[in-house]
Amino acid sequence: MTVPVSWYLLLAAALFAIGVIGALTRRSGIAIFLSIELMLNAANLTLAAYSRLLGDRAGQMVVFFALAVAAAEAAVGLALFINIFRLRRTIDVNRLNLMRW
Amino acid sequence: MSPETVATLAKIGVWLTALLSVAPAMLWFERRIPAFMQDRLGPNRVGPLGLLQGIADAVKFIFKEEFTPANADRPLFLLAPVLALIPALTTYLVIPFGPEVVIGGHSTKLVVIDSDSGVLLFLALASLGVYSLVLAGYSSNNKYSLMGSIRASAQMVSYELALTTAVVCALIPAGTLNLAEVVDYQRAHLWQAISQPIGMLVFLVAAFAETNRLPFDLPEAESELVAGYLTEYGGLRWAMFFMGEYMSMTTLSALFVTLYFGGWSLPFVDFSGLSGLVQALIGFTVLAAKIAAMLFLFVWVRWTFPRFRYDQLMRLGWKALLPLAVLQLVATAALTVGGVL
Amino acid sequence: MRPLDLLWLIPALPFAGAAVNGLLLRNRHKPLVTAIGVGAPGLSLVLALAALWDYVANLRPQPFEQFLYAWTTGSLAIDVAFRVDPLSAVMLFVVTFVGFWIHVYSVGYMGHDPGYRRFFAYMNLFMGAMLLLVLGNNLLVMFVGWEGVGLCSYLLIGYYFEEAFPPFAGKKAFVVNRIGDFAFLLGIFTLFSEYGTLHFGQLTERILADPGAAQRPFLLGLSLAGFTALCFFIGATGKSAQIPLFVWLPDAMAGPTPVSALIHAATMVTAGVYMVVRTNVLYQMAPEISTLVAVIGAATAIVAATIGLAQNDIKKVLAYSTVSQLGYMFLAAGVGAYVAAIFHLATHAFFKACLFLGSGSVIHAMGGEQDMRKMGGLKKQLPATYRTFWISTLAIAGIPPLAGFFSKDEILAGTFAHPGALYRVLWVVGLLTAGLTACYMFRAVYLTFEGKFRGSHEQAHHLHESPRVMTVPLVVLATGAVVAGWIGIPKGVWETFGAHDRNLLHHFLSPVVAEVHGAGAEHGMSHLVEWLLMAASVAIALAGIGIARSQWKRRGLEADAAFAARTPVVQRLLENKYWVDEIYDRLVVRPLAALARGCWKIVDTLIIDGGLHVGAFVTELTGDLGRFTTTGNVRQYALYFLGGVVLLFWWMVL
Amino acid sequence: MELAVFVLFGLAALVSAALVVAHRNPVYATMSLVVTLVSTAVLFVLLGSPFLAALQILLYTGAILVLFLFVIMLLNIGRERSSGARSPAQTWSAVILALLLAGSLGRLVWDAHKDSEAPPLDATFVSLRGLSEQLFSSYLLPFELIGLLLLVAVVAASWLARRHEEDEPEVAAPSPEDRP
Amino acid sequence: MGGSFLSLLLGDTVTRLVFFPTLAAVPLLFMGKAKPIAVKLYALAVSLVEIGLMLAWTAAHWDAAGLVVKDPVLPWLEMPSLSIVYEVGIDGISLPLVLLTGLLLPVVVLGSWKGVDRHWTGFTTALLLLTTGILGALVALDLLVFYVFWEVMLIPMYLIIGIWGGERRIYAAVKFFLFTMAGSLLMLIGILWLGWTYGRLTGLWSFRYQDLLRLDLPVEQQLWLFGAFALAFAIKVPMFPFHTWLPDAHVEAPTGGSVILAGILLKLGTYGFLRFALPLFPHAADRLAPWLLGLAVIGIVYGALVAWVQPDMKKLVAYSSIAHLGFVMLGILACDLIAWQGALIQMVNHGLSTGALFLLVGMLYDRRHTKKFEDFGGIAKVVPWFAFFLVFSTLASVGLPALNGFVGEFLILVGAWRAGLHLLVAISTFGVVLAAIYLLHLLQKTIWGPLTREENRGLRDLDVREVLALLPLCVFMLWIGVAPKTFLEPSRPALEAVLADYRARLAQPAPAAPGLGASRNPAEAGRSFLVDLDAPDRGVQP
Repeated sequence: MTVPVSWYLLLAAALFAIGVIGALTRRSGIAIFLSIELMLNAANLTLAAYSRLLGDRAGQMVVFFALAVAAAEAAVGLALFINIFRLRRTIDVNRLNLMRW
Repeated sequence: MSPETVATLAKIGVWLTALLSVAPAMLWFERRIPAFMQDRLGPNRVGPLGLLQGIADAVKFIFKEEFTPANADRPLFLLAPVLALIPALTTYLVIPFGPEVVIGGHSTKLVVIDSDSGVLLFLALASLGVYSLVLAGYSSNNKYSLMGSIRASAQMVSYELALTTAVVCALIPAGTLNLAEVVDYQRAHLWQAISQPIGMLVFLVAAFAETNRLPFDLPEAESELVAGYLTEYGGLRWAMFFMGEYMSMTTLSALFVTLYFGGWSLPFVDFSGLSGLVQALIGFTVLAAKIAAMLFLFVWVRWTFPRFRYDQLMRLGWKALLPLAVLQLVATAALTVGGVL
Repeated sequence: MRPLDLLWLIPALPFAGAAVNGLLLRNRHKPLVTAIGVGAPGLSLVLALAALWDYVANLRPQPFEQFLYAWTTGSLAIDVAFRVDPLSAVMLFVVTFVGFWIHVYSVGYMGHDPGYRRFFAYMNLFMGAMLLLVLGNNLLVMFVGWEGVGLCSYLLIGYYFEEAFPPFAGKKAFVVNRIGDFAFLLGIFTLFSEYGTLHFGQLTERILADPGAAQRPFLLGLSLAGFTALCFFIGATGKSAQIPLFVWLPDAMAGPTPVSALIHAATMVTAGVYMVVRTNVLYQMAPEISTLVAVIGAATAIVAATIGLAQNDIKKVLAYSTVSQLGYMFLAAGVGAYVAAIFHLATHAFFKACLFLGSGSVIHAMGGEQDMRKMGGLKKQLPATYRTFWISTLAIAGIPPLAGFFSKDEILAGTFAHPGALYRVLWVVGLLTAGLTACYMFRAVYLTFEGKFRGSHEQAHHLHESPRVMTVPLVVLATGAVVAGWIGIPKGVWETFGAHDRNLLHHFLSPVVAEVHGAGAEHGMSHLVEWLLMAASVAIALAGIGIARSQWKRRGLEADAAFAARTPVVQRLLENKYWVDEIYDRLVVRPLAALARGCWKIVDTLIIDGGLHVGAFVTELTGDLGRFTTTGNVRQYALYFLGGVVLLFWWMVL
Repeated sequence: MELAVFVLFGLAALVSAALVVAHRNPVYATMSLVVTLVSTAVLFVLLGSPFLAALQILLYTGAILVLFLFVIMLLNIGRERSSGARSPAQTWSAVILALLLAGSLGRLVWDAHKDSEAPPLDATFVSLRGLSEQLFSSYLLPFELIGLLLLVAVVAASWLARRHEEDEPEVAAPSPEDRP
Repeated sequence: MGGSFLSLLLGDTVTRLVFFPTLAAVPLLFMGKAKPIAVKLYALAVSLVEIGLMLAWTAAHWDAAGLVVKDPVLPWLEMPSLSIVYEVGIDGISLPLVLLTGLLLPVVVLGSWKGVDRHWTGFTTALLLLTTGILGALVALDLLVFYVFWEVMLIPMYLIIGIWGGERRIYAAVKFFLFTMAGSLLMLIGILWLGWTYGRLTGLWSFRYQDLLRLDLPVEQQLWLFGAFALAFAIKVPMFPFHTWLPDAHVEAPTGGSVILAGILLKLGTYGFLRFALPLFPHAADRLAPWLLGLAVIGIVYGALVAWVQPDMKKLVAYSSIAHLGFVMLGILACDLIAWQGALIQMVNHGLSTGALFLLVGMLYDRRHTKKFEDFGGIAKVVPWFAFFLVFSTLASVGLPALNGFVGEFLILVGAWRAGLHLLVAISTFGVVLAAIYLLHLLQKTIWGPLTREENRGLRDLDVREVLALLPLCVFMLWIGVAPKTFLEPSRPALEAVLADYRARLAQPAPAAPGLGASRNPAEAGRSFLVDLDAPDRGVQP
């Protein structure tokens, strides 16, 4: 039997929520980054699901682009982390509070 | 069980036996061929011409003691070798070894997964190979391992680009991602080895790098880092890496020949008249022969060239291969659009 | 073309000289500097004489006006124009004549001064300004000159600017003058806003046209005329060093002696008198102010005279005597004897200039020493100086037939003739002053020239008569001090000898003094009284001289000592000039400074900026409070963000 | 069949996702993310786009996550020290909010698509050719832009990550005012 | 009408005068690497060209009977119900200040030659933009345009103080910025309100000066609006309680900045009163005049007193500006023709003499890097030319007759006295005395007396550049003082017109509700920008 698309959507929502939690609770920058990727992935899943539901490929397109963007974002983000680590010897976001005050 | 399932299982079976037998065979090759090249004997005790040497080694591996270094990250340490096998055991799924044949009244294509994103799948699964190295290096809690794996991952990621680009070049004329169709294209026209030599060369070199073979075996360069990410491994686990390496060599070679040397087909001859089973047999044999040649090449190169320095390696990858590949890409695209290919 | 058409050149030349000397030439061009510095006023003297001759000969008594250009137009139309009428004619002569000779004198006196060029530049500038003041045909041009001479006096008093005191004295002079000018300006404003013109002639006409308007109450309970007159008079007290603003003049002696002679004796300080006489119509319409003028004048005269009695610095003596003589002039103006005022102004210009120059030559000889206690018995070494000085002293003392006698006598007569008991008192004061004058002047003469030398040896060797270039002017001015009075021999004298009135000055100046009916006009008194008055003044003068002779001729300084011993209080009082400076300092300067500091430190810094900073602080505080939400912790921001998302979600979707 | 696969990989995704969030060791977290992504890839296949699946694995697992691991090793980041500024308030409010979000999202989805049926998978929808044709026709511009973006990203990343001599390790955290 | 902005820019127009500096600033963007000297010369050249343009323009449009020249109006933002136009013009009121700006520009460049030791490109750019802002604000005839330029002035000045200033420059710059901003924002509200009211009455929003002049507002509204405008202007002037930004700004600003600030920026406050605040809200102005007059006079005395006790030359001069501008305000608020003429000329005078004083102080500062009195004294012997110029400028500032200062003060005071403000005039005149006190104090402490500091013995006298910077100022000081007619006449007709209009509007009572006032007699009002001669009645449906 086939699976109703709404399940996919629910799954995606759940993944997203998990990602949110991770992003908000973890202190290691990398971990947060991972969680964000997770959320991104959840979003992708949603898109794919909807494109399936609507029988329209637009969703897949967006996912495709999202993946590419994610690649770019990861590259830059990690480079930033390397820099930060070089400067501050940590990527614990609690200690990266130059923006404070 | 539906005939489809049977067919699929059969194909997988064929592949697996082939691949699993590659490793011991290579053990023998790797000893005998250089010996031959360097005009010495090589192993010749176990069995005739030392043919059984492989078996012996295998047995030895199995019975060797498994030890885990102190403070190693045990789960990952154990996971790494397993991961090494994954790409090896999956990528072949998309390699065709024969035309669509009729066997026992059932028509089937001689490829496990006949997907029109086959090559993508191949590349995707192949790319997973990195993890084993990375994790191995990381989990061994050993600086050589770590360096080795860092080198390995960097090397593989960067050569993947060149490789992929080359692959794309090879796909453009056929206008498909389905390898079977690529083969058909080459049967219809000519081997792409001729039509796009640069791409072929790039792929070849990249393949060497991807499989960490000399002259690109920096990750396990004895002289610098004992054995790279393999340092802490022994026995069966090491064997797994070993097998993984040879298998991926094999699959890559398979892809290579499929893309550039007409895969299972032979030029100027047509077996379509023969019975399905025979066709399958011939196709597979041809493919195997071509792969074997490739493997020979691997060994040959290994004993011929000196090892690169790491920076040279990187420079080669980024500044030579990638541009060349792109060049090929543009050229091919232009030619294809121009209708030449 | 007639000489009068060159009128504008008379002030222009000195200005040009000042410009050339000041800006173009260098110190090394000394001869050229001299040529220009003396030549310019010399030329203007020639021109002035020519112009005067032309005027007197041809169109007296009508005023001659020369329009140069419009300073402003529109509803405030003021021209830059000159006016020659009897009054300005007299002034013109005095200024150019005395001025020129003092310039000549300076060539010698300042000969070795490094700032020679600068000195002449200033002097010429002064001449120009003074002539502007004198010739201006309206209050504005006059005011320009007025301030101009003030500036020059500032610069010249502070001429030795490398010492500490002179610049300070200059500043004092300028500021005190400014206080006067403040009133002067108000007067000008009033006249303009009431009569719409500043032109002397028009003003007089318009005021006379409608005396009622001038009499109507205006400000401070004074009539319009009264207010204006008061303003002008205050201005005059500043410029002419009258009570209460006389304090600057003695300090002004810090300048070189020729400056004291020219500016602080002969010309500038008399500008106040000139102004009062110029605007006499107002004073005639405001008797109360005239009375004030008279009283102030008398008071100044006597006070200054008394102070002069106790001074030891020869220039200080002369300075106070100047103040006191100016007091005389104002007394005259106050009692309506404007001609007498001008008369005395003129004569005084001669003998006081001469006196100053004489003192200058003494100081020159003494190598800069000004203290009479160090002098004595100089008549042998400085015969010429001695004689001229002596003559001038006689003149100022009021010994007939020298200049001072006639002018002073006329003033006293005018005062006596004026109805009212107060004026009798004033007359007595004047008389006493005359005596005192004679007394302290001769004290000076004796201390300086008689007795034996009290200075140091090198001074003794250094002593010498001044060069020609300095003595000639002395002689000239001394001559002036002798003859200047003869132009104003009173009517009575002529008539007693059966001759008809040849009081030239009176006839000459009479058109200037406006006929305001009701105001005290020409005093009619019998010749007997006149003679008696003369006798009185001569007598008291002689008395003064006698006292001086008895006291200081032989005893010299002991006299002072004895005097001090007898009346220490008076002595100290006089020596310290009644502590006027100190009083002003306490009463005005310091409170003002304190106020200023208060404004700065308290109002500005504390209140205004303080308030601002409080505001700023409050803002900052709120900011700080807000800051606690921005911990710089990314996760918290993300949390806010998430909260926002959820809220939005509920608000928009669910 | 499909249901089984969905449940299997769905659960795998959820569990591994939870691991990603929960695990203190970045390497494990990354590995679990790999699992999540792969399972998602499978789900993509179920959703009829093997292309995306392949791409997902190729890009994400094959490249991006390797990059992660690479960085983790390079910086040799150990497990998060549980000490330091722990902020339960932060954590809990985060969890609650996240759950709220998930809940509301779920509710929304459920209300919307409780019983909406997906059209049957047809070859054209799945076929890569159609996809690519669309991609290179109507989505050409975004495609090019993405290419540009990647280029920029590469340049930026390589510039950022290169060693700057001037700011070689300063162990002391520099205060904001002393760096311009 | 018609014509594009570009055509305006190229033609012989006011716009060109305004925007030439900005254009000239463009090449500076590419001169980042150029040698300072090159940039300096460039700046000098530009400023000379600018003044040349101005003179050419003036010569071309000169009209003894007062000139009123307007550029074609350009639509800036045209909507069905809203029209913001770019409209600029010069009349007798703005002409003197425009020319003064032009005169001061090269002077400032020369004066900053050494004082500004870094980022000359930046400095020049800021300077040129500032000039554009000033000129724009002076010639703007649309209140929004005016506001824009008004704010444009702010930033470069802020930068000039904040970047090239002294030790506490940041404090000073921020103070300056906040003060001015606070005022101008209120003004913006006022402007918007006016435009809105006009829109309500005619169905077409407009911010054109000449349109808004036709508004007749109830007294209460006038009071509020006048308050808003007056605050902005009073802060700029600055009048008494709002003045504390000035000393700080001056003390910290570089020489050039001070010159511009004192020379022109402050004048925009007084100009604003004359051009906008009074004509737009006559009744309110009349109602509030006593208070403002009081503040003005307080300012005169207060500034003088405080200046007297300053330990720092620049601060002294700064406070003296407060006093001088108090005179200007007195003149403006006296609402008497003579007083207005005096005020106008006094604006110029202050620009000249105070500018010169700041230059001189700056020159001392360049040599000794201090402005404190205690570090000087008796330097006249060492630097005679410096002494000469200092005395000259000081006397001009004191208001010595035959120098410019006197003319202004005299006219103002006469006018004010004629207007019946006897007490205030008396007090202000006393302020003149105080002026003498503090300025002579300045001379006393710096150049007269014995040489107090050894290090001053080696002081360099002025060099050619510095003399060149000072000379034009001094020439004009003398010229204005000796023959003010030349400078008074051109602006008289405009002032007469504005004053007559002001009186006329004051004569008729303010309406209960906003309305459009009676049209003016063009012949009279045409002598300034009181009425739009091109479009007598612009889309009005009463």
